[in-house]
Amino acid sequence: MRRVAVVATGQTEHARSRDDLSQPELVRQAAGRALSDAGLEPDAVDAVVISNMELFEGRALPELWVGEGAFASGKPCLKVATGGTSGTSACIAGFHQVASGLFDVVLVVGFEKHSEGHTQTGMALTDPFWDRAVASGALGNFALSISQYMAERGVTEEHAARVAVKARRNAARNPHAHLRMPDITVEEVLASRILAHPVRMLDMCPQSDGACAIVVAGEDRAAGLCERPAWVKAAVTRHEQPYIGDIDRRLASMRTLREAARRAYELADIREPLGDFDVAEIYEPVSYSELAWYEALGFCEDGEAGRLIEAGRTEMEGDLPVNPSGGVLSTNPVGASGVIRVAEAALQVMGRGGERQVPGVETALATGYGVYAWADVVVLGSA
Amino acid sequence: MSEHLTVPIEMALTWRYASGSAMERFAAGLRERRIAALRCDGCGRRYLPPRPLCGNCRLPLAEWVPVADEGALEAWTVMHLPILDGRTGEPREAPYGMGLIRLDGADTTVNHYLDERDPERLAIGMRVRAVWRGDLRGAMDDILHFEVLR
Amino acid sequence: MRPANALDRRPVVVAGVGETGPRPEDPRSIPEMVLEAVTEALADARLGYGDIDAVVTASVDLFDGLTASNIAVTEVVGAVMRPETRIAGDGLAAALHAACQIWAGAYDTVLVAAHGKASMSCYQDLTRWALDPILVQPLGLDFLACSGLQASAMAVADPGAERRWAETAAVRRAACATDAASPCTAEAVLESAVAAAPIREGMCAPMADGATAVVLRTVAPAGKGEDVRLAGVGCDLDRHALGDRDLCAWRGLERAAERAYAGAGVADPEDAFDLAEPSCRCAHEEELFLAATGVGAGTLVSPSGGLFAGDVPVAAGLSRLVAAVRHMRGDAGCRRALAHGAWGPAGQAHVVAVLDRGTA
Amino acid sequence: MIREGGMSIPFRFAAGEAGSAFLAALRDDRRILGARCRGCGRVVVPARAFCGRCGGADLAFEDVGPEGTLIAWTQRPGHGVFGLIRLDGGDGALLHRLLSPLPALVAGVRLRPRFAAERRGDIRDIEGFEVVNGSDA
Repeated sequence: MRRVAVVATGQTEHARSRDDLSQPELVRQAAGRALSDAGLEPDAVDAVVISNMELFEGRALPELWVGEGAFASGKPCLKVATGGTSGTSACIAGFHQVASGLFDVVLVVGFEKHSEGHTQTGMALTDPFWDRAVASGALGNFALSISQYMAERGVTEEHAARVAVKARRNAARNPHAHLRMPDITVEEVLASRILAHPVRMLDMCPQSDGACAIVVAGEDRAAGLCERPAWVKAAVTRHEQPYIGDIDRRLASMRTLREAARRAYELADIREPLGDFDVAEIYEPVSYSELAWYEALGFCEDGEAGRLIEAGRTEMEGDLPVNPSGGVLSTNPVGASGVIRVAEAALQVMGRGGERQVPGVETALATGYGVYAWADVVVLGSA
Repeated sequence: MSEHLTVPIEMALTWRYASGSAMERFAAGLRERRIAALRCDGCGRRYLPPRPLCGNCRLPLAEWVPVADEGALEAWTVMHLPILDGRTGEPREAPYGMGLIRLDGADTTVNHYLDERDPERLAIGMRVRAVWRGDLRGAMDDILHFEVLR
Repeated sequence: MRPANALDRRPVVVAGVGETGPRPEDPRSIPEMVLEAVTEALADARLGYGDIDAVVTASVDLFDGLTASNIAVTEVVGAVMRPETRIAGDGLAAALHAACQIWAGAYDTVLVAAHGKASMSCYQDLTRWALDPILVQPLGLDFLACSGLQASAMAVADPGAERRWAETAAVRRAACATDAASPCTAEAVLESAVAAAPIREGMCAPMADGATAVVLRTVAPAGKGEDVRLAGVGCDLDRHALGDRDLCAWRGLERAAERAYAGAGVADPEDAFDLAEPSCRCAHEEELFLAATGVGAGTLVSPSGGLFAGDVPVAAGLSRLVAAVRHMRGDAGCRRALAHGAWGPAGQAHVVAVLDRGTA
Repeated sequence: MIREGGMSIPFRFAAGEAGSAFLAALRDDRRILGARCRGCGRVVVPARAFCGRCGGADLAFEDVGPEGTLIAWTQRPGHGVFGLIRLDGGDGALLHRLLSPLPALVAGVRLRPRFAAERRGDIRDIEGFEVVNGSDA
């Protein structure tokens, strides 16, 4: 397989509402910043991959309208949409397209403008003969799985609150992040409004408007476009059965993420994840999920996630800083969120993370999470 | 540009969904307060909702097995943020209890409403039973909610 | 530097094809339809689910009325605990991506599946939500109105155009063997109701339900006999606004075809193809297709009626690939074919696949 | 078994930098804004923030039309009559409704916009285009 690398990134300032920009203009801002970052003219892009969950904007085939914003006119352009994993899966599609030799430079752009529609309704078109009869939403489904996870693994509300605090404090150092709360405390999270027992307002991700782009290049181009490219060491996807009730103890088991990680670690020669990774950007729509992912990703043994966060080992100064960007808990334009994970992991490898840079990153992890338990795992490295 | 204009457009779309033959048979059972699952020949897993294929074994499903209208609570929550009902578009009045219920005779769980909404009175492993509506229509909301058996 | 679209890539063989066949209204659920197509494609390839390394599906949420509508097919395409990439666009574009995965060396065997159910809703009403919501959607246009504008631009200073299109439609309708299409003379086409002037209803392919599946596979070293290979692929997205395009040509298809030809080593398209299977939804589009691809008079075009046998949203392009493969298998003289998919208003997006007969 | 289900959502689409300027000019001054791309020299109509042709983002708004020439039209029963109009001073064409009776609609005919009396910053602030009296294709 031809080696491929992420050579540039660009993103918008994410916010509750970006009424100042139309969808194509929002996409253009992220795409334009990524091209400037690589010093590329639009003509140098061979193909474009777009990620977006179109029902949130009431669209069909959104690439038709926003494609021009992604410099896709007159170029091959495909759209990927797999719920929360849309962005990471679009990046993986870009990796494969470059690795194939068909294209040398591919631009991947993810975007969402939740403010233009109604996110709950956009997610409500579930199986009309089954789960459409119950109003649980992503929030309710998480809360259900969390009750099982807490009972089985001894995780507490305070453990989750620590994750929420870490995310928003980290986000304060990220100029693109939506929720930036440098002074947030565990007490504040635990006192925030209850949404679905035990999940509180500050445990949940926001709904954001935003876009994020990466430039993917083949081995013969990467070095010329970036001083320190973020090489793709592994990119693995695993999908799961369709109904929440199909998945046994979802957060606790998370067999898709476990299997995707196992395969990715094999490809990238990761033996001791907590030590081998220098940074991780993982897709955590709710504070509790980050704890579950620690276990599924092998950062700790099952049942040890609470102690991992308690000991501060995933804080910026810890052994493995998780989500220096602030993560999905601080910024969630769904179609962009997976691209943001890969872009942020790439920035860390490039050493261009600004105030949120972790020193000396050689190997970085990015994950995507979507629908009930779909998983993407991407490993990036400096060599 | 100081002024940011927005263009309002109302979406009102409908679709005609086909249930598939397994779901059709399942729905006919609901009209008689009967619940049935499809059992996989390969792994023995008894599936709700019924479907054409076991995704794990990738084998067609054909063997129907009876399922009780009561079972064990495997997971629960109390919703405080009202979620829109996908059928009516209206928010359901909060707070309300929800659970994942493993019905006796099935291996997958059903997500549904609970009559209990006090977190202090809910626990994994509790026994629950379906409360059916009077006028059965052959849909999952023929079950109004599950009552906690104490 | 490695040339893009190099000829030295490992082969991608179309190992199996399956299709429900377009129907005006398929009473089955989406997973049931897709299961039939996938089962047929796997049997055709003499493979089982266990032989599949990855899946690429094609579906569009708004067309299916489902959030992340590939959830409905995850199990029947065998994607549980497997890599699935979901392309929200034409199924032939999904096949293009699957070929990329194989050329990349990521997987050896990839299943591609696409589905659409036009009977679920008023398809043209759904297409309004694909048009610019600031400048176009509020005016009340749909894809068919956009096609009408394209046909109108072509008919300027071409008084014979409408009759020619009616004759094309009559020929395609006569060739169909499905129950979605109805035969009709050119005169009857010209007298049929206005769909989007100057397009008459008789000039439009009927919308239909269906599912299509294809197994792509790199050649096994010990393989024997002749097979059909994906020799070159290309796609393109044109400008969105009709006013920004030259409506009298499918420039996007020209570029998509050029890319596919470069991959397949097609020097002169006029003599290169024994068969072309275009995705033409209206009769006038055949003229745009022929001009853009450069396919010559010696090429057999849509021998089974093309999309006039039933235009299945999303699956249409992949169904053209299946039609081409089946024809090549049944006609030893057919050495090279072109399959085409198109989506968006007035052919905004195109995908082309060049199929060659190969020997392992 | 077939069951009906639907979705009703009010969407509100941001017109963005260029779209807001374009719609505000329709509403406030009955002007039609194009944008001249300093990269390729074309005047895109309606105004946009970036040039879809050359990719450039250096565009300057300028007035086009309001009159123009019909280049294509269609009648879509149940939906209306639509045309592509090349506005004077602009490249490309504007898509809009046509108000004149069908026999008058031939390529090349001159058209002018009819503005709505009440305008709210919407493409429908132009009710449509009508044939300029005495115009002949």
